[in-house]
Amino acid sequence: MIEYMLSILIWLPTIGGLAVLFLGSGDRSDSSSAGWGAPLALGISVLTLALCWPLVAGFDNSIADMQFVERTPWIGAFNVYYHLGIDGLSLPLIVLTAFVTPLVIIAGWNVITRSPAQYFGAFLILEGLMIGVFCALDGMLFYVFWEAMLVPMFIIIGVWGGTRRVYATIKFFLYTFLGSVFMLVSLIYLYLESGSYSLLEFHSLPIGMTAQTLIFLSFLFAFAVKVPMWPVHTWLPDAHVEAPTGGSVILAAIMLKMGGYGFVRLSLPITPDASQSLAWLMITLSLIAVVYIGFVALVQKDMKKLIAYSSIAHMGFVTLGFFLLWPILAQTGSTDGAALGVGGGMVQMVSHGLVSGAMFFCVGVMYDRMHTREIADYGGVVNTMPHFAAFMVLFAMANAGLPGTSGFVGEFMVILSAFKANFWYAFLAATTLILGAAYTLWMVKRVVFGDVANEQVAALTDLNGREYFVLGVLAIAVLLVGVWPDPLVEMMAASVENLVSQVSQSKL
Amino acid sequence: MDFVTPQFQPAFPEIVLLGSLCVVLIADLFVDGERRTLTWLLAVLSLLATAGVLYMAGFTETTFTFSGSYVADPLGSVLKLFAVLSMLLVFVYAREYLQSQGIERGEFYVLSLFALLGIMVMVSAASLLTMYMGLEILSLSLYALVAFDRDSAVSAESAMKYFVLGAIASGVLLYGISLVYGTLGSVQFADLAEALRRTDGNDLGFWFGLSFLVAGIAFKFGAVPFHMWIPDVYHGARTPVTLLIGTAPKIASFALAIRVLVDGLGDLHAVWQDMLVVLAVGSIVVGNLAALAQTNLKRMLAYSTIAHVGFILMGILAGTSEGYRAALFYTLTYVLMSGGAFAMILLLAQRGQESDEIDDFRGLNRRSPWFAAMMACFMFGLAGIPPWVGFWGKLNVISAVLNAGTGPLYLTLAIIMVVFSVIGAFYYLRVLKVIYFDAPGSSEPIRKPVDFRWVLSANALAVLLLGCFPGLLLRLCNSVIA
Amino acid sequence: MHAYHLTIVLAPLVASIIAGIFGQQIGRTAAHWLTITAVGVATILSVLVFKHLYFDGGEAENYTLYRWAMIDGLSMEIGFLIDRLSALMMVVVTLVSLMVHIYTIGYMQDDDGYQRFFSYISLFTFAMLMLVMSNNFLQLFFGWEAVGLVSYLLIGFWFKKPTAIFANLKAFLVNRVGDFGFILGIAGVVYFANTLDYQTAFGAAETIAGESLTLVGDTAWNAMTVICILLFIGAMGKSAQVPLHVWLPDSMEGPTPISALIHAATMVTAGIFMVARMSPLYEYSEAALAFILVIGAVTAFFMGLLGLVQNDIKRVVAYSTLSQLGYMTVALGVSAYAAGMFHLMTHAFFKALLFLAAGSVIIAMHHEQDMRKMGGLRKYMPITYWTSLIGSLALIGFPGFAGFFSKDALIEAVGHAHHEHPTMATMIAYWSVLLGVFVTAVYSFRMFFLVFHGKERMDDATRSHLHESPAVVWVPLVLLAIPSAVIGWLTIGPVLFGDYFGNSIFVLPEHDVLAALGADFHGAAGFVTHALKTPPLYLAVAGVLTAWYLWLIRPDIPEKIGVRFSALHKLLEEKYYADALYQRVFAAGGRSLGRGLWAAGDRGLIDGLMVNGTAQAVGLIGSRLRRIQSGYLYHYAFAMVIGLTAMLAWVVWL
Amino acid sequence: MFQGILFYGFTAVLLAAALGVIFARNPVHSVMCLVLAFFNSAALWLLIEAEFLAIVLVLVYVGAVMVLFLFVVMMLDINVEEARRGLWRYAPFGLIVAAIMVFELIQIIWYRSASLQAVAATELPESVPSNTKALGGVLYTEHVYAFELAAVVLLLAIVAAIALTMRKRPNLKAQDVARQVAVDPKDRVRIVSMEAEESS
Amino acid sequence: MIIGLPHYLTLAAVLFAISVAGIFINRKNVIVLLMCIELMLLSVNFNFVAFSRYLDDLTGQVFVFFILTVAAAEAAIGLAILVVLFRNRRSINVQEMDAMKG
Repeated sequence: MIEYMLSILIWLPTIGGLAVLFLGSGDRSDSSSAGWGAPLALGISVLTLALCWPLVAGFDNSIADMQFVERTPWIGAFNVYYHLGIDGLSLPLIVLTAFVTPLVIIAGWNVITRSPAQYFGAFLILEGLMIGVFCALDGMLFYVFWEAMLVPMFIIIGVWGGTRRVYATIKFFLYTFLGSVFMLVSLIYLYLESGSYSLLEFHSLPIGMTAQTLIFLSFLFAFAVKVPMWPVHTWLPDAHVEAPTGGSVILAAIMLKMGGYGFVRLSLPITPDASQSLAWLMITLSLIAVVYIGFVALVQKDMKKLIAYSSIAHMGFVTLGFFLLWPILAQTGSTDGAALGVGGGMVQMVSHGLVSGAMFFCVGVMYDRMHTREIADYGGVVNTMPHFAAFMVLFAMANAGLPGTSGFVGEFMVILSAFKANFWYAFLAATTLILGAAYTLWMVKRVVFGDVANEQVAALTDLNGREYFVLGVLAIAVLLVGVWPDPLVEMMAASVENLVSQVSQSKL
Repeated sequence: MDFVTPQFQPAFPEIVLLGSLCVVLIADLFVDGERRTLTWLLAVLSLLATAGVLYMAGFTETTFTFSGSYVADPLGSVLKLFAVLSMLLVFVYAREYLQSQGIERGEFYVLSLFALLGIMVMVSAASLLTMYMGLEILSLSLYALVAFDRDSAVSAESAMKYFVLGAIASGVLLYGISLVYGTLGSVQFADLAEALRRTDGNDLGFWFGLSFLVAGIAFKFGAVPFHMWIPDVYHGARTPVTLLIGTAPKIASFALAIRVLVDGLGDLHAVWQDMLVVLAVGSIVVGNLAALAQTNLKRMLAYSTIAHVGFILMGILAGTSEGYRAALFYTLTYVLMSGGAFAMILLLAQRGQESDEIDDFRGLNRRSPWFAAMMACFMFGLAGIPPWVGFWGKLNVISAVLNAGTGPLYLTLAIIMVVFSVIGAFYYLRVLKVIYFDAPGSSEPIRKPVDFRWVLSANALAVLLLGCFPGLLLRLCNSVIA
Repeated sequence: MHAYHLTIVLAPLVASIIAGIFGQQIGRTAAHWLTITAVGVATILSVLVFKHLYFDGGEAENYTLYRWAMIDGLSMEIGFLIDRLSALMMVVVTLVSLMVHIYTIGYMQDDDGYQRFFSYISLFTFAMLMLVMSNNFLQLFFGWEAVGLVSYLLIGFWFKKPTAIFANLKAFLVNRVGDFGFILGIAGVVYFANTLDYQTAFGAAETIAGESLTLVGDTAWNAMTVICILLFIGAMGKSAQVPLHVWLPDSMEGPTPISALIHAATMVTAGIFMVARMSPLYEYSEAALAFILVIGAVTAFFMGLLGLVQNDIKRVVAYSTLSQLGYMTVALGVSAYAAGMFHLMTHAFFKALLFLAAGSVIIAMHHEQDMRKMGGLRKYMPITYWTSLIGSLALIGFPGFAGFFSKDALIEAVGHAHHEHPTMATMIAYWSVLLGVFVTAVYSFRMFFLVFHGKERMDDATRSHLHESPAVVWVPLVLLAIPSAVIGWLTIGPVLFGDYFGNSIFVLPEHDVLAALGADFHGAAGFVTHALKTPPLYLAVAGVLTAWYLWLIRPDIPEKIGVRFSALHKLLEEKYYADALYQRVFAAGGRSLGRGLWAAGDRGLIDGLMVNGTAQAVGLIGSRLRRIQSGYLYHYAFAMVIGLTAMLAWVVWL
Repeated sequence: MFQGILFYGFTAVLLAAALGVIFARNPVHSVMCLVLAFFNSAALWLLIEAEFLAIVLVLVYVGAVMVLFLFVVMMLDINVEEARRGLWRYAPFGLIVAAIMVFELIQIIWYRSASLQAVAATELPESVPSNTKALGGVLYTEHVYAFELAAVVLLLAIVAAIALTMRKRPNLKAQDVARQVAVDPKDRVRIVSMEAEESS
Repeated sequence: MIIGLPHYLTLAAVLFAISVAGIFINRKNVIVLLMCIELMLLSVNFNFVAFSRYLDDLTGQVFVFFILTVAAAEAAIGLAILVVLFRNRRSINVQEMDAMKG
């Protein structure tokens, strides 16, 4: 049983999602209830989360090797294997995925009135596919999960989204699709070179500099779009704004992490030398994301857009952390501190998953009541929704990277690491302390605080039990990671350090 | 002059088909009334019989007969089997539509069977002469089928266009054959290959003949700039006919290309590769871009066909057995997907009216989530999104092209392919957008015969399942092309 | 002892959480009893810890509580360093906090957010204790930011007031600017020492001082200077030093107990404490110390001047706080950390007293804060009057009161440093602190006279309700007045010239001005008599007299001066235009930069040109291509023939 | 020499007739030109000793196919003047492309193809006694498969032509007894229940 | 004046070109298009006949035989389509055949 744990985690939600699609769609005319779909979906997602426990319990933190490995031939003609396995880089993200999905389902419980079964089914399928991405050790398997993921998300944004949902979802789909097809070309090239699609073999495959550069750039395009990095980020605000709450949450919490995960799983180990020669580019783009996007976020009038932009800025830390190795190497002659950056990036991913997810939930709570996302339509929400306001402020603070919340941990580690690379990297990165606080809290000020702005705000009702539960669980998670990130960091430390030592060796 | 009675056994499938075709033809004379159930049944039975014979004959090793003008080989058997199967799909999908439109006549099935016969002849052709005869059988029946609805002006118009252009293409092809015959002294592929091997292949005479041949093949495929007939014919023909043209003849085109270019003129690979590069790139570019601007689904699928043909040609131009396999795989899966897509148009057709505008699919998800999902399977399949089977086709081709040689050419081709896949994804997504995101235009439930619905569902699920487990089909393709 | 430490920290936290989350359920009374009990326990235990360390000669303790994270060989831990420095701070923090808790019962009794308020101040106590008890930079930063958070929450406590929620955002952001430097400083420490632990980092101080860092061009900067200045930028934010001082006056939008607790007594002194704590680092950077000195001096003098023109009673106290923080900073700048800490301690008491007294006045005036509408309150509010007088005297450094000892010692130290190593910085500092004494005296007693003496300028309705505040308000005043009066007497010896701080503060021998002063120190009484020979006392007295003359005898003169020197007056009223500058340049500038980037970069260039532009271009090509498909048979045939001809041509001529 | 004169003569007429096909104003003239072209071709084929094909060309093509053309042209009764107007506008362009193509073909026929030149340079083999007999010999043996396929093509042509052109006249007034018997009253009479109209 | 293979081939080439030119010069009458196609096939036949003679190989002539057969069938179907077209539209003008485009 335990040896097939990863398969179970992937296929339980996927097949469960299909089942929800078919079983749950029974009564579409009754729009007030979610029919069978929601309870079934919730059950499956909770079960998935529960099944993460043996994974975490059985995971050996001290080694960097792949664990829970499954490997059976899938497509003999291409030497493609159904090859799964996790290490410290993937496990936290898997747990995060399993953790967020039930919350999304709960959050959509009575809110989604149109084809709820399809909605919940799509999320379950999405969950399975996302876990698949994090588990896949075969390049082709990885790619299949990677692409297939777009489909449910496309539907989710397009069907249950806002007014400009069609533009947003098609933009989202094509943007990410365009990014990833280049990765496909590289994967094929690597396959032709190595004779298999095994990522682990790719890791040890010697590749020339030109090829590495091209591969790196193609990976970069795929992952940069997903992360998203400046300047290929513009799909994200649109997608977020138009997506339903659950969609935004999953998008922000998990899907963006795919990009970051791609960097550590593919880009860095496969093309270390190209990563080295292009680290300046990555760092530049990351810092632009932090500073430029910070300013852009400041002036957004739409809450979701603002949070979306803040996501981009936060993800800038992730990519920054991943590529600090080489400047550190150049600066100090050793790799000390690089693992701090990579680890910081990883932690930042998990944290951002929680925090941005929570922020989107918060916006969703308000949107469900007011049906607007414009900051200007709000004001003084605290007067009518004090409990909600408390959560909102907490998550806003986490978003601003307050110590004691999860938002701080990754940023702190990355800034420490960045200083080792170059003072100015750290300097620019640390501006997020100011900018992040500015855009988040300014929004909070305009939305939450102040006197009651209008009658709609006056008519707001505070959180219901369902929302309370979702936000409460997230709040606990945010605080827990902030106060005691050690289990999380320890889970990934060995893998991160191994990655750094592996990457610092040239492949030429 | 010694004459040995040729072996008829390898050609048994064709003989069975021709025989049963005649039975259908005659039986139809005695069927009265509006409905042609008996004809349909007999036609389906003849397909099943042919398939049975094909299957029983097995995928043996290569046999020549009829003085070397007929070849039976594993590749041929697979192609024929798929052609028969796709024709079976056509019959299942077409019947209800033809009935409801009041144009169900026995000739439809007879002519379709003729077309199938032509395809099978082409697949088994071992000489340019038989290839030509097969091609004409196929083309002539298709011309007639396009004009099949005698009361439709657009059908007649598109048939006329198809006919004139097709005849020109045959003329061009024949001119090429004559040059090849004149310079190499034979029309049999084996002899051509032999003769080419004796020369260094570096002669303008061959190359000229080759150019004409490639033009003819390109027309048959519908590759740019020989593609102009495709949109109008697909659009103008009644949907079952479009369905037919869009599926099985692609197998014939593939056979034509493989037999002529590879079996016959394989040594001129370097020359035809360059030609195919232009054709393939042009097809991918023009097909995808022009499809973007379409509002009619049939027309859009027509342009998308052009783009897909580009991919098939890419596989062939790689010039390696890997490439041919990829092209084969692509062709077979494409037939499966486009057949389903056209069947979706049939699904929505109501009595007396076509539903071939993209807008007719509005809100399908709310009318029938199941069939919306099926359409999604076809669209994602055609767009090449994993895990649908179209992805593996594209992957296969790209892989073959990258592996065909080093140099920037192949990389450039690969990049063109992937970039235009993305552009292509847009118009498939637009269909899905209409299906999933728009409000339905009519709330009429979808009523179709149970066989139609089951076969269509099976077709769509095949697109998905073959995508999840492509190994079987890949292995098949690998086994028939050494 | 470890259990004590943990209880000290956690008791307020638990109380805060319960009061915050279950406030509605447990009710108002339970909420304040809970939090007061918790803080009271923390206070008692802090005193016990203090006693253990000082009177019982206990050893300083430095231990790890738990590992926060560990990666790349860098162990990040949460732990306590309890030595005499932190013990002193713990006592001050818990004591003031306890007073404020009690006082709040009265001050906030009509407020809806009663439980919330108690939750906040308990949370603050927790955060501040985490800060002072930390044994590492991580936890220090946690506390540092956490007090900022609570400050944010408390300034915006009355969230309906637009000014309040403006002020809290401003406070948080300005603090964040400081934290920006602070975290870079921490990163610098980690870079050079590869640790977050104080002791290890201090141990590496000499090594760090030998390193250099290239920031701009080829100029190598001393690593220690960079680190220290960066850390001090954090202190500038938290302790409201110029130019990051702008948030503190605005923070007076919060309820008065908060002003006392956070914005006078504790949080703002965190920067001072931090520098004292980091003395082993600062000692190795002359440049950083000089920087601190100048910043402190500028703050001390110029912020004091602003107190002269304010009419809001709390703002006067706030500017006085700024100025006093400047004094402390100056002390740090001359390596007289103990003097800074000493002033911090005395200031905590008398400034909390002043704030609470001001609050008492405000309660009495029904939340009227404008001094021009007060006057003659002495007879209505005797307790407040006398305690205010004690506070004011302490503030101006009247001999014998707490402030006298600390301030005088501080000035002495600066003077000594200037005497020993005269530099531009020390000169500026010396004159600033000297003149500052005069200014302090003037604004303090201006306020005192305006509020308690002179004509009763309030309206009749208010006057009719004037009475002394309730016991929960005046008891803390009295309790704070006692230390304000006497704490200097009691503690100057050990704290300043004894070895109270022991090795928790490190001073290089050549910097040790206090040791030099200590040589002349002969008990508190002697210090008082010594003061008679020094200018500060006379300056203070002169200041009081000036205030008396100008605002009690001839109230018309200040107005005339204001008219006469309108430019200067305007400058002071506008707070040197710092607020306006920041508003225009940073806030508005940031927003327009953001708008510009968004409009031009994101929407224009990336989305408009690159993304949608490409999409449109593709679409355009598509529709153009469509037109080629003309529908005419001859065009189709033509295309085929052209294609064929081209292929032939290619074969023939290539 | 004599052969040369014949060749050029027939060729000249053939080409002129071919041009006539495409430029004639009246479709009937075009058909006639085409017939002429076929006759000349047959003559040229005789020159090159393909007697059987020459005969077939005349018999099958001229005799059957061209008559069919003529028949259709007559039957459709096309407005001649209307149909041929504007012809010359596009002629130059078409001729230029044609000229380029001819130029390319001549390049290889005469100069650029070694293999073609090799074929052309071979001695003309002895003529076979009977071209027809020789053809017959291979047609039913070596090419029997193609021959059968040709039969299929013809069958197909019959089926297709009939399917396309033969039609039952829909307005034919013939009686269909079966349909009359099968009539259901439901299909003919609709009972409409109407609300009684209230008088106002 | 020896008449050789190139002469026949040239004749065929010119015929081919004339037929091609005819196809897009003629914009009015579909029936002429069909005749151009016949011309094109004739040119191909010339090629085959000539090659057959010079290669001394009967296959070429057999090929011509089949081409003639197919051409006849083709003409039949072409004319049938033409008739259908004419019935539906009362015109066989090529320029009016543009119901579908784009």
